Amino acid sequence: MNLDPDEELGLIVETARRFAEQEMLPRMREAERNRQVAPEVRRAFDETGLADLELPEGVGGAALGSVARVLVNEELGAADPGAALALDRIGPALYPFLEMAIDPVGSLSTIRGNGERILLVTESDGARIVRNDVVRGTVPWVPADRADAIVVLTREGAGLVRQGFSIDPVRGAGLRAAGAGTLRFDEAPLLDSAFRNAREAADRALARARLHVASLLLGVMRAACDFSRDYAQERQAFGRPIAHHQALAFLITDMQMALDGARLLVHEAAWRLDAGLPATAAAASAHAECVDASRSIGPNAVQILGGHGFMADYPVEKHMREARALGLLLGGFDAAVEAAGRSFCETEHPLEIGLGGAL
Amino acid sequence: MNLDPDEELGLIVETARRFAEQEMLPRMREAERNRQVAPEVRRAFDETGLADLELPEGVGGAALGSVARVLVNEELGAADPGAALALDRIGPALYPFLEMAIDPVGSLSTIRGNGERILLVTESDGARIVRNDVVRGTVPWVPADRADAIVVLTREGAGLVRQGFSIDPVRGAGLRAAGAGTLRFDEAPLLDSAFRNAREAADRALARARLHVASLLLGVMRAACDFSRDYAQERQAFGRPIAHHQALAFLITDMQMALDGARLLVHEAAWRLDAGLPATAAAASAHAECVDASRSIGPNAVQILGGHGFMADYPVEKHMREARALGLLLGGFDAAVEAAGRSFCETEHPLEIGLGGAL
Amino acid sequence: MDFNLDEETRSALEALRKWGREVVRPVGLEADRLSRPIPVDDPYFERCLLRGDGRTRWQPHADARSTRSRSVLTQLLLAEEFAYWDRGVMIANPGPGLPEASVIALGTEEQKERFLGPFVEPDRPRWACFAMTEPGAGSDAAAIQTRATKDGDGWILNGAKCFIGSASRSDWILVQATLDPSKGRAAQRAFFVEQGTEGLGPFKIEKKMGLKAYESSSFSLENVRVPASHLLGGETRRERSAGFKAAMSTFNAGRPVIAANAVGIGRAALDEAIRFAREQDLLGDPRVRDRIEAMTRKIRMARLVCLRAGQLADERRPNIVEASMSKALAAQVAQEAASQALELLGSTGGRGDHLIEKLYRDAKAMDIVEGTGQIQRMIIARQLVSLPR
Amino acid sequence: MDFNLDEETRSALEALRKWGREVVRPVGLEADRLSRPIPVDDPYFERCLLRGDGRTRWQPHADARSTRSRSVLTQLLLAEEFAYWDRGVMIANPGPGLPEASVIALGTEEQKERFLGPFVEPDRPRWACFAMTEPGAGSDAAAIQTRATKDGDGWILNGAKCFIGSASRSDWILVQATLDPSKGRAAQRAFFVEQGTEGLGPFKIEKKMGLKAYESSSFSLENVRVPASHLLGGETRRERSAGFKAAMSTFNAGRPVIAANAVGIGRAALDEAIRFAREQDLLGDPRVRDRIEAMTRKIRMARLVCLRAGQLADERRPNIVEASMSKALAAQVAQEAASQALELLGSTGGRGDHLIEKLYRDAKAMDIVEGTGQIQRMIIARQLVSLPR
Repeated sequence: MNLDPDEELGLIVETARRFAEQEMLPRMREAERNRQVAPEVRRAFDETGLADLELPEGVGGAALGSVARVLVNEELGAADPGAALALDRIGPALYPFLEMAIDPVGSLSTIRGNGERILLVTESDGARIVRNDVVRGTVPWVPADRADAIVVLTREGAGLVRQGFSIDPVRGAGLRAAGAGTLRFDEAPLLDSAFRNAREAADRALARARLHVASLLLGVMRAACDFSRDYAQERQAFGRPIAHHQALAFLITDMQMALDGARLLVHEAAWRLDAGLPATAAAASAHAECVDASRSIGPNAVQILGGHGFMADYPVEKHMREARALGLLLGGFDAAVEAAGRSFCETEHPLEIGLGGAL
Repeated sequence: MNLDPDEELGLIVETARRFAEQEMLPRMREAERNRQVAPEVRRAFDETGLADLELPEGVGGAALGSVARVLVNEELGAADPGAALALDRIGPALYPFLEMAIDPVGSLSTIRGNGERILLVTESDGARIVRNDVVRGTVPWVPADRADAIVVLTREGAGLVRQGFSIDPVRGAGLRAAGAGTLRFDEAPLLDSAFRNAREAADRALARARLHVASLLLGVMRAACDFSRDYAQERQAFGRPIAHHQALAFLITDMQMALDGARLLVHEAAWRLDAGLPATAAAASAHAECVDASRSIGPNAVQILGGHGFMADYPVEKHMREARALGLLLGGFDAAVEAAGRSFCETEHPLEIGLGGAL
Repeated sequence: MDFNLDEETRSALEALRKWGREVVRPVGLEADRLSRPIPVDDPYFERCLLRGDGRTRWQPHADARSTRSRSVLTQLLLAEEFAYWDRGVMIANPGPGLPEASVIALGTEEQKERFLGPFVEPDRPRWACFAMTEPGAGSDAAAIQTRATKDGDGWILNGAKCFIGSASRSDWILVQATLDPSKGRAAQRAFFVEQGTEGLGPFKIEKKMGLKAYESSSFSLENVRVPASHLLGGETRRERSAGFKAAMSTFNAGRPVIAANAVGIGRAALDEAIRFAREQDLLGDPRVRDRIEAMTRKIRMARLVCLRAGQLADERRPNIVEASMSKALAAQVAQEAASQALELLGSTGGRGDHLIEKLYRDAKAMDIVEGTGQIQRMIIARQLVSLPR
Repeated sequence: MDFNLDEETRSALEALRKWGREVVRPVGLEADRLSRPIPVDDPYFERCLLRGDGRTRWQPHADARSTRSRSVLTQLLLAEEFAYWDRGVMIANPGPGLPEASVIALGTEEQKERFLGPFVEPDRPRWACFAMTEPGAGSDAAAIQTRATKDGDGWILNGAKCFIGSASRSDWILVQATLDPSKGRAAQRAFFVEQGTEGLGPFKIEKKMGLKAYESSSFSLENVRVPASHLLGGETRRERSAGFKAAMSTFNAGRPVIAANAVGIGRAALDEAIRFAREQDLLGDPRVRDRIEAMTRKIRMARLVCLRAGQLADERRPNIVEASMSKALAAQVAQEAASQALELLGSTGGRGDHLIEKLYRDAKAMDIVEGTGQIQRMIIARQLVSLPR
């Protein structure tokens, strides 16, 4: 047993961290204001190859798995989760291609070759598929101003939408670097659909999407924890660093504990996906935990900074907003809990050690 | 507006406090061990007249209302909630008599005259009324070893059961001074029933029963808060009273805050009942809050005492168990939340100030 | 016990509710959408004057103690109702604001006349503000560094202040400064600094996460010279000041007002959550009902704790514990209510144009202003377990 | 990354699971029902010996460092599984118990031979115990008052101990005492006191809320005389002791073991909750499913944090933060799981005969033993923010 990520991933994570710190972090307020990522940052990102992490080798990808993805996303999310969503043009929309019985290389080649921006939406977001080949409904918010195509994922399968939809820009509560819009389907025809007997694959695609979002949340939480902890060690009140007042020290401790625990859940679920083990409940539960933890870590980081935390001069108010916005994706906390709960309740001993050979 | 209890109740509360401190508190472990209250304590209680607080004047009662009840119960509960349940032979079973259109004086006179012990059970406890005049079902736990009669309260009304039931003693998780048993109905015939159009009265009876239990919980919580706070000011660690370590000081603060808040909810709901205002949601919500608060106050009081808290040499382990047991009565937290939630969701502005003239 | 409202309070609430629905809420949403404070010349402020707002409760030629004022309880209910419609707008309102109470209690007759006089029948919207907080001193008010040095008959002030409400639009700013930073609060004095005084400014309008309707500014004081008559209370004010401060802390009404604001914010989130749930037909889901029940219960509880602190203040009974509890509890409850309401909105909450999303950002400030939740707990713990300072 | 178990661990878990289901759980329930520790002469203990339990891992004539032992990770998984069936019984088990590690690391060869020797092939169930806690010194171990004074060639011990596991049935007790109470931990030494030594006792068996299967005792030491050879490590042990203690705190395995126990308790509550919910047909209620999901999620998280602390210990990497986090988190999670499971039982939980009700009482201790949740947070905060001692 080994709970640490494999060493060969260290280099990729290091690349992601360097890019995040050097390119994304210094421009996070600019990207938020402009509602988009600067072209030079986009170029630099493309050079890192991080967008191709999980793409099949056939389309020039590295064909790495979920563990690599969650490690990289934590780094990007720590700098700017909105920019991370914007930079990865395919993003979680990739997973239905990879997991479904639709021709991944053909479609993906086109999409990647054209540099298309595609989005993933699910039923819990408000998309509805009728008669198996037409999409209806409104998704009140997607973290994007525009898209070339939409992948619609349901419990039964998925398909691609190339026309019959529109995105009306809205202000956005957070993640504005990716843009924000309301997505409307108007009898949109579904392409490349795989809807029959694809339930298991759909589950796995959703699980991977959940971890994509959850790991960005890990990044935001880490940034909030780190920034507020550093601040608390600097800032003086009543004759000592505020971090040395026990109640605040304990708060910081509990924040770190929540983050470290959530991360292990994400890692384990990602490992399960990569190992081909049942992972949907683990991924949904890890997703729920990240949302839950971020709901307290975000506001607590602001609290530690006091009045300063409420101001845009410091990043924690952004962390709080971004975390809350990320937490609303893919149906948010409730959808994740519902999925995990149903699955856990189906077995008699959901945590028996050694069940299926693993923890 | 005045949030304080009226002064004329002060004397009654003082009587209850003196009785609780002098007669109940010193014998609480004895009563727990013996699974009953000592006869001399029972005699002393009867002399205080506290059992007759809410009885109509026609049967020799003081005809006081819910506010008086919750103030007295907090005092009794602070000493020994199990004994409080045992001493009051009629207890919450009184409320259906008072609120329903059944002859209260006739039945009550008999019951009180004979010194009968009667119990209240509800549908959420597991009692079922079929064909309007027969009771079936099993109540896994009632805080009593025996009873002369059972009042069955449903959403539609209530009735009295005098035969066709049995109580098998069980160990009891708490409140053992009142005994503990499993109550079984075997096609028990229902007397004095009032089942048609009695919904509002049934709601009010249940609300009063909820406050009866909630106010005992207030007492247990107060005892746990007071004892652990005193202990924390005495006990030294790392060169000062443990209460002077900020994290523990804040924990004590939060416990007190939870208690004081819960008490105000109980008081307001009791005032509503006495004022004839809509009170079922307020009472259910106050009940839920008391259960919720006690779920943390009980274990936290034990925590403050550390190893000592785990031992029967100190009262806090008993507080923790009694609170948990009290919290399971009347369907517990879930039933209270369900009732309050349904009601709150029926109005558009459940907390608008001045609605109906009151807060 | 009596939880009924008297007729006067009820009709004041009715009037405020109408004003809030028709005027305050839209003004607050607009400020949030545009991400800027309500402009000084916005017609809203003129309407405030017409409504009778923006005045001082000080009455010329009356004894300071006889100043008419509503009961604390009523003030709290109105503070809740105003914040229900928009807490940012409430703070933006014109008037002598925060320093008024200190000036009435401690000011010389000349100071009252000069600085509160214009607020008796204001000819235009006027503001005043109190400047305590500094970049390096928030919770720890004893640590302020703004220096007052005697200069002949007057004083020279040097320092920097931040998060000061309406500072750039104030006629005057009551500036807290220290004669000797090493001596803590005992060496602190307050000075009237009039707008336009040389060395005051520039004002930087802060970019806030929420409560955008009112202006929060930071500014510096560079060799700002004020006459001796601008020292609050004059040279002899010391004893009265100590008594005033003791009274302020023993019968505190400031913290319950923030608590009431927080209750109002929480209640707004609750009502919007119920409205959304009903429109989207979500009330059949027990999860949704449980959320609404928990929000209602906690907000109701916070309100009662807050009102109890107010009642004690009205009865001149010590309310230190209750005042701090109300503040700590209500701020927490409001945040949680807004967060749970946002959860209920789902993806709609991400759009950034829903009232609940705004409330989520607004609510956070309530646990920070007038002493963080941590500071409140320190105050409570001093009383409950004699926590040393 | 690899969350798979190796074959050896898996089969050890299998065997323990069978033993737990068939023997441990019934013995634990019986002790709880009768509210007394498992009697010394209970056949259960003989069965433990037959199973190979109750032995020392010390091997005569082997180098102390080569003592065979399972990886910490495997120990943690076994500790979780044992506690799943009954954590009280686990502590009641015979063997050299808590002091074993200290004796192996610090004892002289004569001490190992004399005190651990009988545990190599025990002829009957034997116990030993470590006595640190005192009525006035729990979390603050530097404050112990039991006094050791030199008396000729030997030592005289005076003091009182409490909450000592299996004390009255132990062959010997390793007693922590101080040469000078004003000098803190540096002046503390440990002494072997054999059962029956004059002045040792009487033993008072404590009445506990939970974990009743094992005996917790308080006792006093009144002029207890022990020879010089009973001082752990002899007069020269000081340096090794410091190194041992540093290692214990840098690569801590004790706190993760308690964490693993807590995980086991929480998991037992979870499984019983699911079983009850299925039997009563409650799984259609989203509230019930949400409870089960939250329990599962938090327990799984606590387990992973615990195992990570174990892995670091196995790799001889510092795990101070992780060890304390696992303990703080798992204890909390276990309590919450038991409480939520009890809620789910409803009135059945009041009967006092359901496993979940017992687990609710058992779980509480996990946040107290081996350092309360507060102590763990102090340890973590020292690392995270350099919280001063």
